[in-house]
Order: sequence, then C-alpha cells, then structure tokens
Amino acid sequence: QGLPPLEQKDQYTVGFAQTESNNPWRIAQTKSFQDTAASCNWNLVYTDAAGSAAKQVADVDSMIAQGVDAIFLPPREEQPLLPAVLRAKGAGIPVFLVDRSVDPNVAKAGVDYVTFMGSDFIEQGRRAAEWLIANSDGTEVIVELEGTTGSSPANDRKKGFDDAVAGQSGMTIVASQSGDFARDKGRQVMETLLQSHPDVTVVYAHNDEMAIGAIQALEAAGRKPGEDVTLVSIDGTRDALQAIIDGKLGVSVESAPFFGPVACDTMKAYAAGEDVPTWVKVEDRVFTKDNAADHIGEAY
Amino acid sequence: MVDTPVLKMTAIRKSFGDVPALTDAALTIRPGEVHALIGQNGAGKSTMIKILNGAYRKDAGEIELDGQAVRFSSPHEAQLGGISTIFQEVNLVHYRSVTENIVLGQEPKKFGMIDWPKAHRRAEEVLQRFGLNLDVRQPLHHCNIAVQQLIAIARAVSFDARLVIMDEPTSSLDSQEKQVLFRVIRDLSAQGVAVLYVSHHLEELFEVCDRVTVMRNGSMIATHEMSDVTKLGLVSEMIGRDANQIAESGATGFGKTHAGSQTVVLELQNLSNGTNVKDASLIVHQGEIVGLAGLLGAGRTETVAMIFCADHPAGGNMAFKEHRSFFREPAEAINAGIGYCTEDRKAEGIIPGLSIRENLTLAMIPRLAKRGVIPRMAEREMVADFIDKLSVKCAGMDQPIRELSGGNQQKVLLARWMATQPDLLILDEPTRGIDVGAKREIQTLIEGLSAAGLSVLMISSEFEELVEGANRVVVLQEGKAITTLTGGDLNEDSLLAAVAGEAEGAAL
Amino acid sequence: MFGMFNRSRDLRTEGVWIAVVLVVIFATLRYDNFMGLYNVQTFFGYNSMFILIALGMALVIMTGGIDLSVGSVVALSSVVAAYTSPYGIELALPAGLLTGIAAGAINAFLITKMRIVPFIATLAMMLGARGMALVLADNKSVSVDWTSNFTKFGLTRAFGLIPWAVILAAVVFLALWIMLERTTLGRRILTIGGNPEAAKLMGVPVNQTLAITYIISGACAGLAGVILASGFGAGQPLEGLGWELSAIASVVVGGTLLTGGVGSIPATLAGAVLLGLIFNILNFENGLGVISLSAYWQSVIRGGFLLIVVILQSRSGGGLARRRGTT
Amino acid sequence: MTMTKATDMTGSSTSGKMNFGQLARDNGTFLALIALIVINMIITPNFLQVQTLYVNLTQVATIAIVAIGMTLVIASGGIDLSVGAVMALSGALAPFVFLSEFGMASPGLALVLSIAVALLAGLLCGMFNGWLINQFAIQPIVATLVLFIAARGLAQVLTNGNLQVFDNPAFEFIGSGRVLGIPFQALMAVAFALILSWVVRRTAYGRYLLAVGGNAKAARLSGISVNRVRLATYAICGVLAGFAGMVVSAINSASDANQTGQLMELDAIAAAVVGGANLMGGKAPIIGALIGAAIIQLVKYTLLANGVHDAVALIAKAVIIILAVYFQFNRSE
Ligand SMILES: Nc1ncnc2c1ncn2[C@@H]1O[C@H](COP(=O)(O)OP(=O)(O)OP(=O)(O)O)[C@@H](O)[C@H]1O
Ligand SMILES: Nc1ncnc2c1ncn2[C@@H]1O[C@H](COP(=O)(O)OP(=O)(O)OP(=O)(O)O)[C@@H](O)[C@H]1O
Ligand SMILES: [Mg+2]
Ligand SMILES: [Mg+2]
Repeated sequence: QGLPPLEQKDQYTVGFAQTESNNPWRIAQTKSFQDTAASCNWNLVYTDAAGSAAKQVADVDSMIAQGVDAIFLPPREEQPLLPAVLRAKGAGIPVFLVDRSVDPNVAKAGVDYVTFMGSDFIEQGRRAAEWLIANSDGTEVIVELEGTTGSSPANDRKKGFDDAVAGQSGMTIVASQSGDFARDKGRQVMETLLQSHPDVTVVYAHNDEMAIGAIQALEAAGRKPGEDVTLVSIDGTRDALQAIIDGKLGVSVESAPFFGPVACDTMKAYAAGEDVPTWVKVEDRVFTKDNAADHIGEAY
Repeated sequence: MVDTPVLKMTAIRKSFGDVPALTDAALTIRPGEVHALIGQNGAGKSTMIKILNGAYRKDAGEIELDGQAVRFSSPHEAQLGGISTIFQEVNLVHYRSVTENIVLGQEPKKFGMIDWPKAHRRAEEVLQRFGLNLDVRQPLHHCNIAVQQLIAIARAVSFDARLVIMDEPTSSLDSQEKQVLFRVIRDLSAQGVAVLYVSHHLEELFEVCDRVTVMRNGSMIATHEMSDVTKLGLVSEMIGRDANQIAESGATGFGKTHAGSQTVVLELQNLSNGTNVKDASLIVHQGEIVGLAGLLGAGRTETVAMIFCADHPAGGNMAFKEHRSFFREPAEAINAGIGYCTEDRKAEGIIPGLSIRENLTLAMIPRLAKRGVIPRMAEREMVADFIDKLSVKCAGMDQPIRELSGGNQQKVLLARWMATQPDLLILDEPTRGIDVGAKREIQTLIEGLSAAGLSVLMISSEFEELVEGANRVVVLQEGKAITTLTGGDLNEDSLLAAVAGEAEGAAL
Repeated sequence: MFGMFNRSRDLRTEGVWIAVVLVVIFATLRYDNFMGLYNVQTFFGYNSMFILIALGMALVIMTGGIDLSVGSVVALSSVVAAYTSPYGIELALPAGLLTGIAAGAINAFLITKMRIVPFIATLAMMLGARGMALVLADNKSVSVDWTSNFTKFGLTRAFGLIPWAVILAAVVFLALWIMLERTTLGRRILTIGGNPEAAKLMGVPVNQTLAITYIISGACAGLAGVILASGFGAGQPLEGLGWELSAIASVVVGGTLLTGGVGSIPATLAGAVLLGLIFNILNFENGLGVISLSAYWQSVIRGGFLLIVVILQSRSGGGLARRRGTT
Repeated sequence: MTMTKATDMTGSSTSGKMNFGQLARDNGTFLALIALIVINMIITPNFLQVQTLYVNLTQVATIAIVAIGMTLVIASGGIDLSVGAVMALSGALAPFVFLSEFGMASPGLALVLSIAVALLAGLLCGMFNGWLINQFAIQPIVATLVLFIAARGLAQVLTNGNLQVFDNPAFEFIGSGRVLGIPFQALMAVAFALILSWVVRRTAYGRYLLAVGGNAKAARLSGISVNRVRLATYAICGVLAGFAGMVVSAINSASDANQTGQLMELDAIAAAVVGGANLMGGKAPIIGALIGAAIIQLVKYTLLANGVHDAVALIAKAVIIILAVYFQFNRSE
C-alpha cells in the first residue's frame, strides 16, 4: 500500500519529535519549527526525546495516539526509528523525515514515509576535506575531533572526510578522538592531543563548537590558529563565522537547522497532491573568509 | 558413657593484626553437659566462639567435633554441622516478621514454595516452649529487647543441634525470663544436647552449669566441676589475683558512704510518651544515686530517654535545676548538665570507625574546642587520663573503638559522659556485659562522683547493684512509678516483690 | 497477598497505587485518546523495558545494594541480540539474556569476591558494558535481521492485542513476585538487606544470595535489551543512558527502602508505571496546545514531580523510620 | 608538582596523629599515581613537559574541587548526584549577571556580584539537598536525584538552552589565569583541599562530620545536631560545585547549561572513592580525593594521548577504578 494521504485543511495538528535539546543546532531547529507553526497555522505537538532513540519512538507513538495530521521526525538514528515510521504509516499519518534518514533497506521514501528533507552528513565531511585539499600545500598532519561516539553525524562526517583525505598521499590523520560535539570537551581533547602530536597542522572538527574549543586550546598552548594550524569544521554557527572573520577558522561547511519553512512548503505541496521528491535536498553552503561576513547576520 | 567429648578445642591461637586475642585457648565439652565459659572483658570468650562456629578463621589449633577434626568456614556450615549459636549482640533482622526470624534457613515448603501458614505455626510452637504467646506475623522490631533475645534463643534451639552456644544470653532478661531459659537449657541437656554458656553473672552458673572453664588473656586457665568451686575462687582465677584480697573488698564496689543532699536536681511529674510510659514521676536530689527498677518493658529506658530528649514526651512535667521544661535537643540537655549513657551500645553509643579518643571526647567538643578548633594536646591528655583511670584495655588511644571488647567499649562510653562533668548522669544498664573486676571499678567511680556532688539516675536489672549502690530505688511497672524504696525497705526481696507486684508475667 | 503479613504493612505500597489511579483518572478526563487502546499498548510496550530493569533493581536494593550498570547492560545486550537476530528470537533472546547474566555475574564477582562496594563495582560495569557495547557495535547501531522472526517479537502482539514484550515483562514480574514472597531465596534477599551481619550469623549464604540477586538484575537488563533490539529494530550501543536512575527512582517511589530489608515487587511495578506516565502525560499536555512545554521545563517539572512523590512517600512511610530514629 | 603532592599526602590522615599504617595506606593511592606517571614517561610522547603539567592541572582542577565536596558528603554517609547539574546552574548564572544591562553598566560590581550569585546558587542547591534529607528522611541518592534532573533544567530554562558567549577577562581569570605560573584553578583546588583537610582533622565540625557519618544516632545523643552537620556538608559540596561550574564557564569564555558538569557526579564519586573515601561514611580523606582526581585525570590523559578510542577507554577506565578500589580496600582492611 502506498503513502497515507493528507487532506487539505486550514489548520493542521503537526507533530515534531525532536531528538534532544542539548546543543545550539537542535535549539535553532526547534525554534525554526516553532516559528513556522505560527506562520503556517500549525498546532504543533512538540516532544523531546532527550537523546534516547527509544523514547523518540515512544514520543511518536503518543503523537499517533493523539491522532496528529502529520509528523516531522528528525530520527536520532537510522535503524531504531524504523518502527515509529512504520507504525505512523500504519495509522495513516504521513511522516516527513528531517535532517537524518532511516535505513533505506527497510523503509523507503515515497512508500513508507513521504520524503527526507536535509543534507548529507557524509557529503558535509567530504566538502570539508575538499576545501582543505584545495587550500593546502599537500602535506598535512591532521587531528580529528569526532562528535559523540556512535552518533550518526559523527560516523558520517568522519567517513566523508576520511575517505576524501585517504586519497592524498601527503595527508595523514594522526589522531581521531571524540569531543562529544561540545566546546569544553573539544578543548580538553585538543589540549591533550596537542601534547602527544605537537606537529599537527590541521584540525578537523565534526562541529563548530569543538572547533572553537580547539582554537582555545591552541591559543593556550601558544599556537596561532589559522596560521600555524588550519581549522576545518561543520555547521556554520555565528561563533564559527566570527572565528572565520577573525582568521582563526578556515572553513565551516554549513549544516543549516532552519527546516521550518521547507517543512511548511513540503507539507502543503503534499496535501495538494503535488509530486514531492523523495529527497528534498537542503543546499549547504560553505563559509570561508570570502563570504562569512555576508552571512553572519543570519547565523544562529 | 563419658567417652568422646562432643567438642574439643586445643591450642587455639588468633590475632587481630598485631593484637593477640587468643594465645593458647582450649575447651572440652562433654555430650549433654552445660558448660560455662567465663573470663574478664577481652579475655577472648566471644572470639573463641566465633572461631568455633566459623565466623572467624583461627590462626592455629585444632577443633574436634565428636572426635572428628572439623573446620567451619561460615556459621552456615557450623549450623549444618550441628552447632547453633546465640551471639552476644542480638543479631536478628528487625524489619522481618518474627516467623521469618525463627524459620530462616529451615522454612517448611510445599511444592518448593514456602508454606507460610505452616511456618507461622511452627514459630508459634517454638516460642510456646519459652512461654511466649505473641503474634508471629508482626515485624520483629515491634517486640522488646527481651522478647527479641528469647526469639534469638528460640531460633537457635529450634535447630537440631548437638551443641548450642549462648554468649551472654541473659543480658536482657529479667529473673523470670531467666528461669524460663534455664528450664529450656535443662531440657536440652536432658535430651543430650550440650550447651556452652557464657556469662558474667556467676550466680547463674551455679544454677544451671555442670562444669566451668576460666579464660584469662586469651588462654585457658582451668576447667572445674561446678560443684568444686566457689564464686570467689572463680573470680580470683579470672582476675589472676589472690582470693583473700578480693574477699576483703566486697562483691561490688558500692560502699554507700553518703546520702544525697536535700536540693532537688531533677523532678519528673506524670511523664508519659503516649505508648508504654504512662505516669512516671520521680525526684533526684543532689549527690544522690537513684535506681530505677522494673521488669523488661516496664518503660525505664523510655522514661530516661525523654529526660534527655532522646525521645519525645507526650505529657507530663519536668524540671531540671532551674530549667523548667523539656529539652528540645540532646545538645540542650548536655549543656544543662546531663549525661546519658544508653543501653544499646552498638546502635546508640559507639561510633565504630572513630578512635577511642574521638569517641571519648565526642560529647564535650563544644566545651573543648576554642573557636571551633579542637586543641590537640589538651584532648590527648584528657583521654590518656581516662584510659588510665578506667583501665581501658587497648592498643592506644587512636585504636578504632570497634576493635575493643564489649566491656571496654562500655568504659569508654562511661568516660565520654564523665568527661562532660555533668550534674546528673543517667546510666541505662551501665554494667551490662562488664566483667566483675571492671564492674567494681566502674561502681567505685560512680560512687566517687556522687560523693563529689554528682547525681546519678541508674537503670539496672541487677537487684544486687541497686540495693548496694542506690540511695533510693524507684520502681516502674507498665510505665507507672508505683513505689519508692529507701533505707531499710531497700533489699533484694522487697525489690523483687515490688517489681513483680501483681503484674506477674505482664512483661510479655 | 501471599499472607506474609496479616495486617496492612504500611501506606507506602498502597500510596503508589493510589497515585497511579489518580494520575490515570486525571489524564483520562483531560486528554482524548489517553485510554485509547493504541496508547495503552504502546505505553506498556515501551515501559516494559523500564519495568524489567526496575524489578531487577528492586531486588538488588532490597539486599541493601545498588546496580548502576543496568542501562549499559541493556545497550550491550541489545547489540548482542541484534547480531544474533538472523537466527530468530529463539536464539537471540537467550543470547541477550545470557549477556545480561554475564554482566550480572561479573558484578557479583566484583562485589562478593573482590569485596568492592556495589556502588563502585556496578559503576565500573556501567562504564565497561558501555565500552563493550560500542566496541562490539563498532560505534554504530547494529541493524537487525528483518526477515527472521526476531522483529516480530518486538513489533507484533499476542492475539493482536498484547505486545509480546509486555507478556515477557509480566512473566518476569510474576516469577519475581512469587520468588520474593514464597521461596527461601526471596526471604534471604530481604534478610540480608535488613541486617547483613545478622543474616550471615543466622546461616544465610550471603555471598551466594547477593550473587544471584545481581545476576537476576543483569538478566532483567538483558531481557530489556532484547526488547530494545527487537522492538526498535537495532542494537543500540548508546541507548540506556540514565536508565539506572529512573529504575532507582521507580523502586524508591514503590516504597522499597534504599537501606534494604523492606520492599515490594508489585509496588515497584506501580512506581515504574507512575514514572512512565509522567512522560506520557507531558507529551499529551503538549498536544493540547494550551501551553507548549520546552524540554527544559519538562526537566524541571519531572524533578518537581519526583520531589513531591518522594516527600509524600516519606511522610506515609515516615512513621516507621522516624520512630526508629528516636528510640 | 608531584613533589608538592607528596608532601600534601602526609596531611591526609583523618585521625589527628600520623601512624605508619595510615601512611602506608595513603601511600597506596599515591604509589598508584606514581606508577601512572612512570608508565606515561615511558609510553606517552612528550609527557615530560611543563605544558603537559599545565594541561593536566587545568583539566583536573574541576574534578578535584567537586571530588573534595563529594568526599565530605560521602563522609557524612550520603552521596550527591546533583553536583554536575549544580555546576551547570552556577556556570550559567555567573555570565547571566555580568551580561545583563546592569552588568554592562558597572562591570566591577557586576563581576563580584556574578561570582557571589553563582556561589550562592551552589549554596542554596546544597542546602536544599540537605533540607530534603533532614526533613523527610529521604535517602541522599534519591533526594539529590531531584536536583540532578531539575537544576540542569533550570539552567537551561534560564539560558533558553543557548550558549552564553562572553568576553570578560577578569572573570575568565578564574578559569585560565595563572599565579606564579600555576593555573589559578589548580591553586584553588589545592587551597580548598588543604583548608578542608585541616577542618576535618582539627575542628569541631570535622569531628561532628565523621561522627554523623559513623553513627548518626549516637552522634545525636552525644549532643551533635545531626541536621545542621548534614546541611552544612551538602552546602559546602554545593558551593564547591558552584565554583567548579564557574571555572568551566570561565575557561571556555562561554557557559553551556547543556554540557557543563555532564557526568561529573560519576567522576567525582570515583575520584573520592579511589582516594579512599568509604561509601558507608565516617571517613574523609580529602587529600586522597585530590590524588584520586589526579589518577582519574591521568588515566583519561594517557588513554587519549595514546590514541585509545573512546569505547576502549571506557573499558580501561572501568578496570582501573576496580583495581584502584580493590587495592585501596585491601590495604585499609
Ligand atoms: N575485630 C577485632 N579486631 C581487633 N581486635 C579484636 C577484634 N575482636 C576482638 N578483638 C580483641 O580480642 C580480644 C578478645 O575479645 P573478645 O570479644 O573475644 O572478648 P570477650 O571475652 O568476649 O569480652 P566481653 O566479655 O567484653 O565480651 C580483645 O582484646 C579485643 O580487643
Ligand atoms: N527499637 C524499637 N522500636 C520500636 N519499639 C521499641 C524499640 N525498642 C523498644 N521498643 C518498645 O518499647 C517498649 C519498652 O522497651 P524496653 O524493653 O527497652 O523497656 P525498658 O523498661 O527500658 O526495659 P530495659 O531497659 O530493661 O530493656 C517495648 O514494649 C518495645 O516494644
Ligand atoms: Mg564477648
Ligand atoms: Mg531498656
């Protein structure tokens, strides 16, 4: 059987099952949905899974029980959220996946859920690597600050970057450790790695927070971020753009959290019976010294 | 038929760290006999017992049971091997029901499940033997200490044991209950079960025991037929001093050399706590030793606890010197000049992990400390002084108190209160578990303090102690002060009559 | 029920049931569909995991111990179950269960043989099991085999009505209830908690009993891990963070004394259900659209709720504690 | 630095006078630390550098400060799960004050006020814990669970979950300043430890603390106000956690209500126990907690610097805690 239809109404009750709210990116994403709820005339049912995939499934279940019209779901992980997607479909509620997807072997876009809106974490890692390769003399000693161990953005951003760099004979990743996507932990890990790998020339951080922590660690150790050591990161937060303007951070590949407007449009289109692509691709920009100043105003 | 002894322990040695507890201990028990084990505090009686039943591991020596060498590594194994023990401190589980405390380890089963109705019935039967009729389904902590002790004994006896060990089983029992116990002991003995009986009450030994072994400083001194010895002879062997010398100084240290003054220090009127204390009134004069007598459960502990605000009173009046109301905190009572040495040493007395020194000065820290800082030298001098005065047997003042024998712990606690130089000292069973020698020392001390103007309110289950030591004895019955005995009226017979009164058996 | 005590023990165990009933009545009146079949099914399906670990935790706490490792063990067992899922639930369930038992056995070894206090021993196991889960899973969720009957266990319902996970939890619940009330082992557990020294002197094989208790707790966590893997379609090395704390809270809300010696299996169930209801209700409340509670306010409210429950709990049960405290 | 620690060591006896047994016991933990240092000298690249010392000192300071407070709480027979959440709250409150309009207007006063407010928040949280435990006889682990959940929530509500980034050199001194070349926060940790270990050994409060932890009933009957001692102990722990929260904010030039102090309770408990604290209460090895924290930190450093991955590091940490506690326990028996 195919996708559940969505009738055209003035007002929808829309579920948004956020995975967690412990970092700026998620907070900006939630805010984007809340703002959209006002402009798009949604009655937003908002839940927060506090980082637990199992609870996120339970949250979706409670939305199904409440009979919402549609569900926007940023799945915490690819597999564990499958049952939620399948059950929502079974209950006749269309699901839109946001920023991460679910295992395509089991649930397919356009069949089990309407569409996946978002970018590609692997792609983000790859683009960070591409910028590095383009802006390097070819030999680099790289330290990688990973996101939360086991989380899919950490795994994918690592894969994208590592694969791209593997092709460069002069570049070696000498250390790769988790900084938990957090500034403080990123700083601590960088401080330590700097001691055991003083010859580092590049730091690749899986998000901007850790990159800023790394900048602090480098400065505390008397290094000049941006000159002695090149920093590469992902997200495009306001602090990161400022660091780019200050010359400390080399690049930040955008991973925009502002899904609200796209969500509104996509849902309307689907209700109207229009053809919704299985992947509503969100174009990520690349912020460098050239354009950071132009975009800092709109950053979160 | 007196062939193989049921138990033979030879050349037992045991040290705790550097401290030797047993150096050359031995013990032989014949089948079906009641065998007493006596010795001063710290002589090693409890240690001996714990080695026997596997609670401790011995360093050297042999244990034979029915001629077979045995080695138990836990009380459980000892139990299976036919040795059943009642420990010095009542060791039962408070929150659990009476039944559970009795049948634990031998629960009756049906289809592999515990058969509770049957278990309750069995518990009731076992208790009946001790004349106890109580609701076996209630949690144990609803029973008073005496009943708990009887329950512990009932439990031990209910196992089919070859040897039953009793470490100071009568410490919480009154004379009636003691008689019940003795009857049970004689029953056991008649059935061929041997009993090892540890007690500081030498009179008891003459009542139920067949033979006695005396220990001193971790070694066996002698074993006698009970009929061959006198109390004095035993005491002299325990202490290691000449019998004549001891005879001269009397059985207790109380000389009752003075009477109190007319100044009232403490007055209680119609005190009640809403449960078992209903109408307790008494007066203590300055320099007087007032005894508080009664059956177990008569509410003596509760009465004195309310004076000290260890318990909250529900009604009545209290006046202590110029202070005209109840205290709100023990700290207030201490400040006003009261000291209170509790009955339950383990739960309400010692701080096990702290040293002798820290335990001893605990109640007087506010007075000792200068701007919140404790002066080191002053503290040490004071403690050394008390250790000396009370001859506390220890390795040094920084030894943790938990390593002391029961009697020596008691001395430290007494010192804790003496050190606060109170005007009124409340003592709840101050000499429980204390050997004859130490008991005399403590009694002499109490006497000396009261001669110097200290008033003492003393609970004791030993009539001898009350009769010889107290100026007056107030008798409580079911939470009511029924009479006061003084002067010529105060002797063991009148006391027994007053305590028991019409309330025969009411304690249970 | 089994006639342990003939008089009502105390308010604690009844209080939590009363609270559950009140909360359910409140929610039924306030929210549509709250008592709907779907919500009831999914509520118990999800909470069966919490009920299981709370039951195991209750036994451990009754002995006076604690098991901080349950959350990590759930994760580890879910990973193992996911790896064995191609062989079907017949094999994956025992595999997950054995994982939990193994973790419990290590806890038991550390506590009884190495004599490390339960808090520290299980804290170490909490770290160790998490590490093992991540290493085994290579830092990512492990997909289960959707073609075997493994996911049927987690995703389908017996007679189309009751989730299998709930049936599993119910069986464990009954087994543990009977065990505690009607077997020697159960009595030993409570005796140890009431007074470990006395228990030893009374001939209770303390170490053996403690070991069994930690193994049962591990086993419960192992089963919860199987439910996690099969009901959510993946072995999840990162799941279960902080679950030990909600389990402890459930046990305490259920009136079991953390000092050991007193406790009830049914009341623990009620405690777990009560805590689960809070999350459920917060979700429904947000759906009303009256006020939209942020995740942060939800934390504050949950903290406040726990506060109220434990205070009420201490009041109704406090009589006993206070009396003993003064004598 | 290791030398200063060695001399501190001798001060860690909880009972006034030193005896050899005590010394040997404490040296057990201390020897473990020495062993770790030696192992690092062999296997970890560039270990023997001043910078390594700085890195470790700054990273260990917060764990040490919280572990000291935790040691007191454990000595009283309790435990405090809320320390991490209290860190988040205090760490968020301080910038809140000096970033406010008023704070911008009078920076000097605002700085003092912000520190005061942060410490006060810690104090209040600690007192709240103590009050709950006293008033309702709630077990500490559950009583502090309340703030463990709610205090971080409050901090997040306060900041809306956002990072508060600031640029305030005076405040940042708490986290990154140096006195005589030594990180300020490390000095503070040592200062707290010395003061509190003196307090435990020599003051009436110290004696009361150990008595309450050893046998609360007996302590009450000896005239000790058990409730006041508990209240004070949790309050001290709260203040120390509050201070640690400020350190974290200061060193990052940003407060992060979501992450600050995350899992700190576990590190602090582990440090205290590795340092010789007994969860049954009645022992307060403050200097031991300092060494325990150093061991936990050094283990973390060693694993990280040698490229051991997070997952494996967790297992290693578990093994090391077990071994440390095992030897600790066997010595002290
Ligand atoms: N756990 C222990 N650690 C260290 N020393 C101990 C320990 N237990 C007993 N001792 C010491 O061993 C000696 C014998 O103690 P034990 O308890 O056997 O004496 P006891 O004869 O039972 O005395 P009491 O009549 O006072 O009960 C004492 O000196 C005591 O201090
Ligand atoms: N820990 C306790 N918890 C509850 N009730 C208790 C506790 N201890 C004693 N009681 C109750 O208090 C009553 C009196 O106890 P207790 O036997 O101590 O009286 P007593 O007259 O002081 O006797 P004695 O001092 O000779 O032991 C008993 O009926 C008992 O039920
Ligand atoms: Mg003894
Ligand atoms: Mg009494």
